[in-house]
Amino acid sequence: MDFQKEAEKILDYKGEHEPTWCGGCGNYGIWIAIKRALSEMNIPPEKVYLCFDIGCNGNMNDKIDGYRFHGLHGRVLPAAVGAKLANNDLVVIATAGDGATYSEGMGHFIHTLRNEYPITFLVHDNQNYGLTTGQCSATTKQNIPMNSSPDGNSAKTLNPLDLALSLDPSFVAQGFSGDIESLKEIIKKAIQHQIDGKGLSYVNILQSCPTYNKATTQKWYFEKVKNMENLESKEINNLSFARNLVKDLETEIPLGVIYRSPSAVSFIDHIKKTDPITKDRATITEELIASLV
Amino acid sequence: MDFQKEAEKILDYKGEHEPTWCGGCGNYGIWIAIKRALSEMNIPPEKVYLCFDIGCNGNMNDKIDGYRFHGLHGRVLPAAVGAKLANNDLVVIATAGDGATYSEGMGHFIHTLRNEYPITFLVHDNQNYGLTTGQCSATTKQNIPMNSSPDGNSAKTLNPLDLALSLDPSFVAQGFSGDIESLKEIIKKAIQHQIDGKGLSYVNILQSCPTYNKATTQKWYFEKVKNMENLESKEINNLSFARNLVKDLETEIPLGVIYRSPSAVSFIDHIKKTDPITKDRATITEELIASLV
Amino acid sequence: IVRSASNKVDVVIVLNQQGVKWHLEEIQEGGIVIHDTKKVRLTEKDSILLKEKNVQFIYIPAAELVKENEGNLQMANTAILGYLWKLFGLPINSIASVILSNFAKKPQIAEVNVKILRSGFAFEPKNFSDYKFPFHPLSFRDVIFPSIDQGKLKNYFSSEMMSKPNMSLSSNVLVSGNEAVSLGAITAEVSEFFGYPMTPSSGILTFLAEKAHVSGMLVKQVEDEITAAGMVIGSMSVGSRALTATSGGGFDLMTEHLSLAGITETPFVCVIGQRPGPGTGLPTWTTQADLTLAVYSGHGEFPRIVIAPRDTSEAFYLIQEAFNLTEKWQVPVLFLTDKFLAESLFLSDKFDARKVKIERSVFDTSTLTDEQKANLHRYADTETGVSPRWKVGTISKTYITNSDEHDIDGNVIDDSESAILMQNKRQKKVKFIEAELPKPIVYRNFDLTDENIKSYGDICIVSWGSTTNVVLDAMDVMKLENPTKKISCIHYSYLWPLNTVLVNEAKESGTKMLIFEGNYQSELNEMLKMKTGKGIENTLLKYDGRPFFLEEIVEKIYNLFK
Amino acid sequence: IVRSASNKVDVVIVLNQQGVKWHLEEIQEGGIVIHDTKKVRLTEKDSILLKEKNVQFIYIPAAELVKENEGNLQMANTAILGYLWKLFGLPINSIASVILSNFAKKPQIAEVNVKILRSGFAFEPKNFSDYKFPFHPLSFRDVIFPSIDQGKLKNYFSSEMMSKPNMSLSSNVLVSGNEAVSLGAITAEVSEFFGYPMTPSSGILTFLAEKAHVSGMLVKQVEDEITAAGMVIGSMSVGSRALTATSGGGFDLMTEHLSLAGITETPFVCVIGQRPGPGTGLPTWTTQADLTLAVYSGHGEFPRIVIAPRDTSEAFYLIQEAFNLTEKWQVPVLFLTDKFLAESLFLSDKFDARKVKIERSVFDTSTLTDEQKANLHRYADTETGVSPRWKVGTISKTYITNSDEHDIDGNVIDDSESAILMQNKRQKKVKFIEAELPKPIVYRNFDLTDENIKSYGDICIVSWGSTTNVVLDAMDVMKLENPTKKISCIHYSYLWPLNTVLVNEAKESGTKMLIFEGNYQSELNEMLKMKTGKGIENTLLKYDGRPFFLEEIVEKIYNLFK
Ligand SMILES: Cc1ncc(C[n+]2csc(CCOP(=O)(O)OP(=O)(O)O)c2C)c(N)n1
Ligand SMILES: Cc1ncc(C[n+]2csc(CCOP(=O)(O)OP(=O)(O)O)c2C)c(N)n1
Ligand code: SF4
Ligand code: SF4
Ligand SMILES: [Mg+2]
Ligand SMILES: [Mg+2]
Repeated sequence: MDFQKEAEKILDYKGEHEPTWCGGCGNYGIWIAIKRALSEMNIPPEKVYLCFDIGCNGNMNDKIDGYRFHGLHGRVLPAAVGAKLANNDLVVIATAGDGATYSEGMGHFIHTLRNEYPITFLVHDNQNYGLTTGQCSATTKQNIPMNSSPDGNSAKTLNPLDLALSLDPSFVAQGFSGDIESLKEIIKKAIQHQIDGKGLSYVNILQSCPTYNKATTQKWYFEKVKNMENLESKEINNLSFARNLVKDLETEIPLGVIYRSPSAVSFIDHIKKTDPITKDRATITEELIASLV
Repeated sequence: MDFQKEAEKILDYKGEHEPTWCGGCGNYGIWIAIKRALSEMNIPPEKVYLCFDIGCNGNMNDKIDGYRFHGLHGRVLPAAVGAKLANNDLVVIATAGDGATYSEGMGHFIHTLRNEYPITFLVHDNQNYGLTTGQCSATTKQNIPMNSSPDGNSAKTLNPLDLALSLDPSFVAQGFSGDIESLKEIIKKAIQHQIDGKGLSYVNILQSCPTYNKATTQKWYFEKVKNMENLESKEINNLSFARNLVKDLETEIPLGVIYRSPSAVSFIDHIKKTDPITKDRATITEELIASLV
Repeated sequence: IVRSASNKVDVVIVLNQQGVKWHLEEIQEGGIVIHDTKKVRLTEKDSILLKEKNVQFIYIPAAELVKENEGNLQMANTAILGYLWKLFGLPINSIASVILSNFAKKPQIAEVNVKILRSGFAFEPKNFSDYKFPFHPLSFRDVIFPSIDQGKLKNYFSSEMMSKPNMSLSSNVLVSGNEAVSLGAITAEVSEFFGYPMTPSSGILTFLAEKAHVSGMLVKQVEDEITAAGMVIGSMSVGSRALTATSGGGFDLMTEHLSLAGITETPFVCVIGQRPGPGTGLPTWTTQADLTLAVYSGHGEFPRIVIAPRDTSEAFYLIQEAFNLTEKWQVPVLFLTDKFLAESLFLSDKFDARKVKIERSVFDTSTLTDEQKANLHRYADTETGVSPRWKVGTISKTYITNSDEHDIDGNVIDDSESAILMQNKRQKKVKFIEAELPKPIVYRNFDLTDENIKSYGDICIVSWGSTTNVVLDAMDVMKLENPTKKISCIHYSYLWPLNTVLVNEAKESGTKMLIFEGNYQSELNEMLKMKTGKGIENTLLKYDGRPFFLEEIVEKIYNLFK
Repeated sequence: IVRSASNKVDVVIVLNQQGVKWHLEEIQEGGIVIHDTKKVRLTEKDSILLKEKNVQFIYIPAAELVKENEGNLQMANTAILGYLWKLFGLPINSIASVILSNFAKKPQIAEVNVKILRSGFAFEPKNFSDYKFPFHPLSFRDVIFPSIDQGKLKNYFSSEMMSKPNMSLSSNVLVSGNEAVSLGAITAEVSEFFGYPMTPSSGILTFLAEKAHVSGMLVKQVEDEITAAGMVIGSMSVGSRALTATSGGGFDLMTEHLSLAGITETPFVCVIGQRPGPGTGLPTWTTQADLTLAVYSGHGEFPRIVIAPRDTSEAFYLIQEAFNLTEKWQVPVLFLTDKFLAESLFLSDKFDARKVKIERSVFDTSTLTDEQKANLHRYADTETGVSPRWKVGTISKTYITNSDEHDIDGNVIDDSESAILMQNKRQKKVKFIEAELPKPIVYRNFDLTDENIKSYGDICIVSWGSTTNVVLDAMDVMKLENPTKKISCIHYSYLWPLNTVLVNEAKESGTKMLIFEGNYQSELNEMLKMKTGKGIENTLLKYDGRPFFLEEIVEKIYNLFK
């Protein structure tokens, strides 16, 4: 690798501001991995649409280059999908926190998966609401005391990958903020899936939050994660295999591309009209009016 | 069975109005099954809180007795849960359409399952938006043309039971509007689960809609459904078994109680305080103020 | 052109026994009951009532007429329709063409139906004393007329049957408000429509979806209203034209996104089809009770434009203007229809698809030097507050569409100076928009003399949205009945920012003023009070879900002349 | 009591190098810079500036003082704090008790800290010309004083150190607005709190959750704001008292439920902590820009009450009134705080937890006969529009809480007559609520002579919410500086329905009127225009996210006297 060249490339993605995350925050790793992935794939900043949610994760919005969108808490998916459907040439990457994705925005998450909108979705899963000072999220371990649930989070811990796999998705992966290199590779594959027009690529990124998440720390993850980079394609294409793989949230947590549907069709291909429309709209309206009762 | 007595009991649940559903609508069957279940369980109308969503299903609201709530499209679960948490003595039954549950209200569905709020939830799954004249819902079969998707619904068909099972739920069942007797039994078990304080009981009810749903008709269901009434408890308690069972949406569609968690704890038990509070609130406030900096 | 609904019934058709019961009181003196069962059962009290009203009963053996033509029983209605048409004194070709075009894909069914229609038209009932249909002065000035080859009709009908006063409607269009909005959206080159079904706006989603093959528009029913709003903003944020439509309850859910459009200055258009709330309310009825909602919803403060078309014609043209305005000023535009306008068919002058010029107002960067490009700022402060908005993905100078308060490139800020600058920049658009928006339209049922060019007559009515249709009909009626009484109407289709010039002018002219609104809280009048210091003294409010009826409006005006 | 923020800085403590840079311009003439590094590096320009302002530098060897007492370096702040306290001329026991109660569970750390505090208090800096701390006339009238056994303090401090003017605060309470609302909610016997974190209201959720064991309240963080609102309505619909809290963006999402509460006449209370929008805006700053949102949000038309507390005391009492009102009138109550009030600590007279009587207004069915029960109707029309609301599950006569328009038992209707009846029934409550709600409060910085009992002085200020605090401070300042100028303030905490009697009275009295609002669109003033025909001529609006500063208000008043 030509490091000099790589460094320059990443510089392309330099934002106007320096990050403000806490020391040791996993967002740094994700930030670097995204920049590297885009650079290595030679996608220039002006061809990418980076869509951010609200949260510590979304604070990346002005620390990276590219056309960017920074919208409402829990709502990054509709905006990103709307953008992609309006301009299929853009590489659209939506990022959001676990709070945004699995609570406020749960409906969007499920229906974006079902519809195979061809964007890339990266979830910064730090298992809490970082920005609002450490409340539990759906992925917070059950019974862990958090801000606003001092007796321990009472709801069952969500397994987001298992949930996603119940929807027959086209691309499911898991990364870890502590392993930037492998995360970068996963992100590249996810973006490639989009570029290939194959549907939604979803990556859950396990992210440390040293300030509020004392349950699943960087160290905790390092002991548990297991890289699955070397899955065979017949395994990656096997839904049951994948569902089995992701069950474990405690001892051997899989990292890598976990499932790729062999048959997925992107939304855009699904609705593609046979004949491109050549008439101008005024003419179309005139003809429509003429044909109406 | 003393039919005379039973008829009188169902009469208890007679509403002020006659139903207005289309001829042959599956809502009639569900309506009868609910009334019978409540009667047979000797639950008087004043002890039940029937919470309705908006839709053809929700039009039941003034065709049955009981204290009732008829709120907003997709939002029946929060209201029903709020009611139950305020008064645990009520038997709270929430009903909603597939449109309400699996689209507008998807977030509530998932989080109500995760939290094991101890209510009973019956979904009238007629695989379309009946009230708004036949648009596709999440459970509409893919590629079927519907109002507003004349080229065929482009999204993948949702398998709601599979989705629910990915959340480690406490009670999952499936009924069919065409088999009132078995549906009634399922509803009774679901209500019993609530009364026993075991958490959420969720029943997906396959419902015919002769007016708009031409894909999965009453007849179609009769050919495919398979009664699973006789599952052994070790099967009912087995999550993998259940997940396997519900996979099939086309040939052998299971009816009955499909999964019961052996270990579920209801939200109310989970948060129960050890000591009941005996002081009056003004005193508590005074003490709190005294203890504050 | 008939624009209003009336609460008097001339003809009742009884297809089941209850029909007569339901409408007993509304049947006009001298009205008609048509029935297809041999005998109509009536209570004694009811028979007396009907006799007193001189109501006639006409029995049409619809089942027989159907049989004659080898149709099936569902076609009985067609026979009755045929007879009705004769009763109305209308030419049979108009209604026949409707049938032909409805069954265009099933020519055999079409033929049977047309034959049955003819039998009905030809039918002569017994015991029927001659009946002069009590034409309302405005009724049936124009009639439905689809573009079916008239030659074809000659196969079925005598020239006599077709020889009624000239009804050529080739210069007219009969569509619902929803269809008019949809046609306007197609014309405006909207490229994405994201919707979620909700009465009374679902028709837009249905119509656009059905025409997607022809228009090329991407039409998608999404999982909820929040998604629809978010997707519209996403599409608009990269430089596209997107639309959504809902009703008040669904719009509530969109208001957080409305506010997002406000701070990011992203164009946004949403159709709000009004139906009576609160809550689910009367979901299949009409209202004008979401005006203040449109004006004040969404947290925080930001400029917006609110438009409410009066009829299908305004719906068609103004939705196009809405897109020009939202892109020019980079403020959200809310487009208020109502159930009455949205779902009823109205006849209107044919729409001109080339009348409203498309003005994208997307900043053209193609002629800029690299340096000029680098100096572009998406949120640069300008005289009008409008900054350059160029399409995402086009040049290497990027920006952030940022929900956080931001600097000229969209980077997050929170210092006092920048915050003030940005709020001022956004808000200063208001006075320019105010100056640019078309004034309310003044209608008069009298000629303006040169000397008195601003005269508002004896009475000046203020109204908005589809209520104005009924007002205009009432003004026509008054003119026929009382040609010396002069009435004007100030019609608002552009409601916000609120133009008060004409209302003030009218007030100063000394005319008696009167406002009609389909709501309880007198929403427009309250806003007029806020902006002019004084409301309009005479008010008629209606909030039972029904549109205004012609008779109510006429009566109210009469009372004011007393 | 100090209620306002100021933009002038008297003392700057430098713990890092940048401190001085950031506040250079704000340091007062004759101010002080305290530093714990031996030398402060300054640019030449800066040193000149500071010299011109006669700013003194004090070096405190905090690290040494810590070492002396065997503390660790993080405790350096405590040493500085101790010195500061002496500088302010305050008794050491007040601050010491704060430390003791903060570290109540760690007595050893507490002891070390108190010792360090003492060293700081005792420290005498070199080269320090005597300094008279420029007390603002209103500063430190009262001071923090937790309930620590004062005897304990004698172990550490000389009686001299503790012998300053009487500062007994046992009759005071120092809490944030959020804590005050929470304490009020506990007192009001709220039994469920459903929340979702959002600045600046998250503190309510946190506080109530932490105290749940003590209060017995069920406190649950749910999946989103829509859920929170829905659960509150569900709880309230069976006869409970439930609460939620959010900010403008989250409230947007609740507005469909607000409308549901409107049509079903279900009690509903939501705290809206205002922060500057639109969109995410300035999420950690303050504003008063969600008043019209509170008044007009939610589709359709229905009565509601809007309350905005001025300070922690009003927050505590008025949230209790909010619950009495929502249950009495069966209309939603929106409770507007703002970031400044919600998250800052204010000192206030001790709250009286028994002052506001709980009025449940739940209909008591226990004494009814069976026949009377059968004749109960949940939505019966009454003189005031308020119908009996009895708890779900209590008697065999049932009802439907129905979002569809309904009859007196809640069954769906859609005929005109019933629709009008129900809307009238709901809306007629407004005039009764108007009559019952407390009037705005009038504050005067002058004595009322008997003859002139309604006098509003030379200037009458209108303000609402936490802005009034600064106005009151300004009035005190003016009184000291200009005792002949009379100023009054009409403070609105009950904002809707809008009471206009006092404002009209003030206008008629001929006083000069002035309004302060923390927003751009002058929201209260616009509503006053709407309801009184005329707004208030002099306005100061602030919309940079900062609360009003005392100096700004004083200056604006001075200018008006010119
Ligand atoms: C509608 C709305 N509700 C609540 C908030 C407050 N809020 C901001 S970020 C956030 C959640 C943060 O959690 P997550 O999405 O996991 O992001 P993280 O900070 O952990 O990266 C919340 C609740 C908001 N901005 N908007
Ligand atoms: C916020 C909102 N959006 C949309 C609607 C319109 N609407 C009423 S019922 C319904 C869906 C009906 O489908 P489903 O829930 O499956 O019930 P069904 O009629 O099939 O029983 C919709 C979209 C509404 N009432 N409120
Ligand atoms: S709070 Fe957690 S997620 Fe947020 S910046 Fe700090 S460490 Fe990172
Ligand atoms: S539309 Fe379908 S669900 Fe609705 S009443 Fe008719 S048959 Fe039943
Ligand atoms: Mg998070
Ligand atoms: Mg359905």
